[in-house]
Amino acid sequence: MSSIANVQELIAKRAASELKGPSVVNLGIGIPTLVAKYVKDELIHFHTENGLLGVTDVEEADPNLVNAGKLPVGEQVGAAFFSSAESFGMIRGGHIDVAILGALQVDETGRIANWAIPGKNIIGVGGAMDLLVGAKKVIVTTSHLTKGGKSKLMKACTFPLTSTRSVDMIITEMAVFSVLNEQLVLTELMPGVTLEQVRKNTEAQFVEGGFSS
Amino acid sequence: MSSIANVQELIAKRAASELKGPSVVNLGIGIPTLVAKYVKDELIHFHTENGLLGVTDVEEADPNLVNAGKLPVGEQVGAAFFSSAESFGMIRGGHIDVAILGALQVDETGRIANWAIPGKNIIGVGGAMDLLVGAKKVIVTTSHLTKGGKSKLMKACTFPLTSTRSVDMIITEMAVFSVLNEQLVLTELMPGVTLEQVRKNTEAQFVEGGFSS
Amino acid sequence: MVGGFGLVGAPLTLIEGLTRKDLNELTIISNNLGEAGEGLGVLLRQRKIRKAIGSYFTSNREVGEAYQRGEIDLQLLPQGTLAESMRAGGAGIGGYYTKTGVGTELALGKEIREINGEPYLFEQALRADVALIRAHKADTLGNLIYYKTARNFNPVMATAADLVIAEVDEIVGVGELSAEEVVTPHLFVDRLLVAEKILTKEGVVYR
Amino acid sequence: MVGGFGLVGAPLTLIEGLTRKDLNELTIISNNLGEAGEGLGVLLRQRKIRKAIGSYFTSNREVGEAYQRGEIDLQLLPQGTLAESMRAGGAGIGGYYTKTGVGTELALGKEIREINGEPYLFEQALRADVALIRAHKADTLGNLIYYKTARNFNPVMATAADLVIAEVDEIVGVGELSAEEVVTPHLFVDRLLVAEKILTKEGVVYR
Repeated sequence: MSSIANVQELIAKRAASELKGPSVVNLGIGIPTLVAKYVKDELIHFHTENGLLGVTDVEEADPNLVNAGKLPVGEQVGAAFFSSAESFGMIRGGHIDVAILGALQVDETGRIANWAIPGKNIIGVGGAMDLLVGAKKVIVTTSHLTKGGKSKLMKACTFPLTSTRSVDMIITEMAVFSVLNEQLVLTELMPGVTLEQVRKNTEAQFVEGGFSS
Repeated sequence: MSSIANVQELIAKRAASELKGPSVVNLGIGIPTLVAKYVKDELIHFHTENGLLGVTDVEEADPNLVNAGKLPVGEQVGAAFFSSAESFGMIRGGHIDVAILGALQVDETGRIANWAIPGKNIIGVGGAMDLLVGAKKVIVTTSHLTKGGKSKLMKACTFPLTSTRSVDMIITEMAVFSVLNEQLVLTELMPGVTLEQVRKNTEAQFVEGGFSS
Repeated sequence: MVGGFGLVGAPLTLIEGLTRKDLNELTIISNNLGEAGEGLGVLLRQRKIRKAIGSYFTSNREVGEAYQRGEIDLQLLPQGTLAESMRAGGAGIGGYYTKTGVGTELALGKEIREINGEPYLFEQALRADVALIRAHKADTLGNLIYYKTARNFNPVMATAADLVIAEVDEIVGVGELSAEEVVTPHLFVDRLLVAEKILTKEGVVYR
Repeated sequence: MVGGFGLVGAPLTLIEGLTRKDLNELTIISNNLGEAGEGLGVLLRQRKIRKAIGSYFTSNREVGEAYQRGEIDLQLLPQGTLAESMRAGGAGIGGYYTKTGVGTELALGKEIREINGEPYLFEQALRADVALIRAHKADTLGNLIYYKTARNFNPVMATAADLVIAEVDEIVGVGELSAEEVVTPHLFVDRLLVAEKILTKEGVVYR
């Protein structure tokens, strides 16, 4: 398999192909941030929870124009700025069509853990819990395995859950899963990956959908 | 006693003299609306709950620039417009220094009834309840007597209360009362009015403060 | 939901559209029901309104008359509670506690909770299937700005309905509204139309 | 309360003032505690902070270290809950119900209520004695407008403290800000000062 960067781009590109305008999309930190550059549809508008609808690629970095990962971004023609209170009103209130998030772990009902690692000094949750309860559709993008080679798609998460809500889709460098009735359904193998490889590298139970490799 | 219009102007003028800048003042419908023209202090800013801080006298009537009584008003230099949700956030949140309200009845603990008359088709409350719980200071301006000659300052209100909160001051064409520890305290006789007249025309029990006529 | 404070900031063209449609048993959430025979007052005369939720029906005396005749249900809320309940509905808040109304007739049947030693009333969020709102300018994406006190309930209603239709004075190109001054970002707005019926000094006219 | 999303939109001049003052045992409500040795991170190193309420302390690894050493109390809230609790505190709402966090570790000890068949968490309002905020321009009355994503928590904090001090790029004359574009009306603002320490592409500098 290719380098980490290549894997991330592969996943981001696949996630981008799920987006159809008109829609409002919130991108999380990490792989999700990479999704934007593969989106050409002008009817797709990116929302960032720190207060901007209409995020674009950065042209000239402005330290006061950043996304939720505090990276410099640009502003689309037709954009709007607003406060954090209004921004999370949009999120909780169901006004975001799609959230693309990263995950540390996914359980076999499609619930994710992406905000805390027991025993580590990571004391932050940010907007992850809000996006999970509020976005109409949630897509998770993540590498299939941890750095240590273990499956991130597990029977049960060992890290604290971000929400009781199951996500709608999981995209890794090996496969794409839909979550139907709190069950993972394999719907697609990524190029060059075999069903056997996915089985071997996935701890979570999953159903094989009618997919094409 | 003079005409109704004169009585109202007298009360409004007296109420105006209570205001000291810098402060933010909300004026109710009726007599309170008349208060503004007696205020010259530029540090007094008028708020109207339908969404404007910086109400002034109307210069040229604009049908889309009105106060809470739907009367045309003007906009001060340095004004700001906002939504009803934000406006009542200001009111409930304690950001209004003084509310001047009308009343149908006042009880002897200083609580008022000003939104409903049993048996009459008056089905409206507007912002009265919000102003009573939120404004730091509430001044009531009202004629001392009903059209039928009965005292509006009563032992107990027969109309439904607007709030359990006592107002801070009551100004009529006969006298000024402060409310201290839920008790009416007569602090001032209006010009030409005797203590005996106030006693005779006031059903509510009140304490005589150290006033000058 | 129908925006406006009386006729000020009310979507008069959209309301007229409603009067021409064969719709009945409507529940209307609006501060008032217009004036007698104007704005939502026309729908009232047509008996298309089953229930109204608002704060000040007094501005149209026909509302009280219809209520006495049993033709309409009314739910009266303090104006701040009306606005806040819509704000909650639009922002994913299920309900909230306010001091407004505690101890009054409008608190009857409502839960009271003490918070930091003071009594508060529980109020539920309000949402609607459709919000008809009035703004000043829209860009073609649906970003909105408002005009003076015609803003009132419109921005909050824009957040609290499944379908949001905005009637505006003018539709401008994308980029003509400053990103800093947009009041209602386009994600809240589903449809736009240009107002044909407007409020002027001479009353309601077709333009 | 201290505005900003990390250093973006943080009142850096006011924070520096705090570092020079003999204040201790502070409770800070802010999304983050700055970065290591920058912004509120300086106050942390000075051990002036007893407790912090925020959503993302991860951006300053020294927060976690201080927490492990028992030098600081932390209250972690989802970012939307942090913002909404301040909004409630500023708007006279005692508490509210949100779905965010239901069923997670952050819901431990919090009341759950079912509304329309779905579980919600009760969250209390947040208020502060003082809010230090950052805006772009103020007029001399105290009306404020903001700059791009430096807006973030600043407008909501402006509503939720007894004393609100705003640090701005520029103070302009009354009338220079349009009444339609003011984001924070002057009734929320008590004091103004012009920023001396600002965030640039090259980091935090004196201007």
